Amino acid sequence: MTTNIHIQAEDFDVGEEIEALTADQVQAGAVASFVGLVRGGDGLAALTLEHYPGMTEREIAKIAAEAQARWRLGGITVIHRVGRLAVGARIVLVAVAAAHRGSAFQACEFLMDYLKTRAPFWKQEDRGAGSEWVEARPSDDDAAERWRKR
Amino acid sequence: MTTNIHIQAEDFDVGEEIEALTADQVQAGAVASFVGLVRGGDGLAALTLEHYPGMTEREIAKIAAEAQARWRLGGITVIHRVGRLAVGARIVLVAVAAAHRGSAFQACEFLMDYLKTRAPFWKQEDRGAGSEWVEARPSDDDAAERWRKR
Amino acid sequence: MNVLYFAWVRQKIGRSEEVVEHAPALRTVGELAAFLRARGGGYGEAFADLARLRVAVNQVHVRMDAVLAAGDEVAFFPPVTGG
Amino acid sequence: MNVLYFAWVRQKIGRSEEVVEHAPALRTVGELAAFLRARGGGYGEAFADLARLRVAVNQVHVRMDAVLAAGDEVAFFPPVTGG
Repeated sequence: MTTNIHIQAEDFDVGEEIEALTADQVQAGAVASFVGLVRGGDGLAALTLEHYPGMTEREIAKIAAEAQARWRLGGITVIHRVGRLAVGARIVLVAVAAAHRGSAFQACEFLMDYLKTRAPFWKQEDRGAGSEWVEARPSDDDAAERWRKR
Repeated sequence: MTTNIHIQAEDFDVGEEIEALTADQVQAGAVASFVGLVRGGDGLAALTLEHYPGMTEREIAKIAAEAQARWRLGGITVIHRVGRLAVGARIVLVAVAAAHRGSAFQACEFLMDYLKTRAPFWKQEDRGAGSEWVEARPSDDDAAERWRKR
Repeated sequence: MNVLYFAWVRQKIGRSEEVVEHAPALRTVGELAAFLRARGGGYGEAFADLARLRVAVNQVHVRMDAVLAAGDEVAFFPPVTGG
Repeated sequence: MNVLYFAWVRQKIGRSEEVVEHAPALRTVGELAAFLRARGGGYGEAFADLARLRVAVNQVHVRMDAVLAAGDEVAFFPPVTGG
């Protein structure tokens, strides 16, 4: 089981990352993945992503270890970009390889829910006229919370 | 909302397909996807996929329309390969674009569950010594069944 | 009617497609299956246990009690295993 | 102790990092927050409502009642919004 965690300004290649995750693993029959993009609308021009270097990697590693403890996974890749990202740009990739699709889907959603509520990233919206910090959404806390009840 | 359905012998490029799904859609903040691979083990050399041309495309189009009716989606891509596929080869891609991750994940899982139980494909396992048809798994029926109760 | 066979149904019968004239005695899919089973040999094997078979008429999943009409495309196959 | 600020906490305070000497009066994170708020100005604004803040000690999420030690790395920031 490999865990790849990258915090970077650069873009990433989704196909390559997914392929690398199963390259040496004939036991992996399933890869579930999620790509988050900068969603346009309301005059949004770009997002600027700030993070807490060091803690970000630690938190994501903890979340990945928890996913691995809950499901039998073949590999996890988490890539999160920081810096200024224009509308339509990729922000995040979470990809999970597993023997079967149920585990892959659940672990991928779990990782995203915890990433949203525990990894120290902050988004600032640039609407041309000025920039504003994004408020945390209670629905993200609810999404993470449901994993506790299982 | 675009729906792309392809049944083909050729391999596909996961990154390109995911990118194409959101190319002109600034409203899509989320793409959930699933890649199914030929899982090795027990001496398996390859799978041969047979399908019912015509009905396959119709069934997948129906499943996609049902997903679109349940969630507001930006786009759906389903690619399913047929013919002989070696261990490690990609079999299927389901990718769903949506404004938010909850809809994208749910629709992607819904599509996979229904694809497994309704689309007319049959897998034959080649273990060198001979080939055998894969038996349908009750767990796949259960996975599809849970969407009815919602 | 055009009758299609897939996967092990096709292999047991030894062909993938054939024409069967629609007749009053073949009112439903189940009656067509019984008619084909009565041919014995590979047909007998393929249709031995109808619970193991699935069927589509004009490319739509139906049950064994679905009513047939002249010109229908009828397909017999095992439970699907794609994805 | 090294004290870090992120996002709008950093902007209101006007710096991203500073050293604050550990002292008996700064036993918990909450006490450190109150001490910083008392400086007024940007600090007063940033720490006006502790319910809007989150905190980490040595890069681990903690609550305001977490106990501090000399050499700790303490970070104040808004609820996270990544992903």
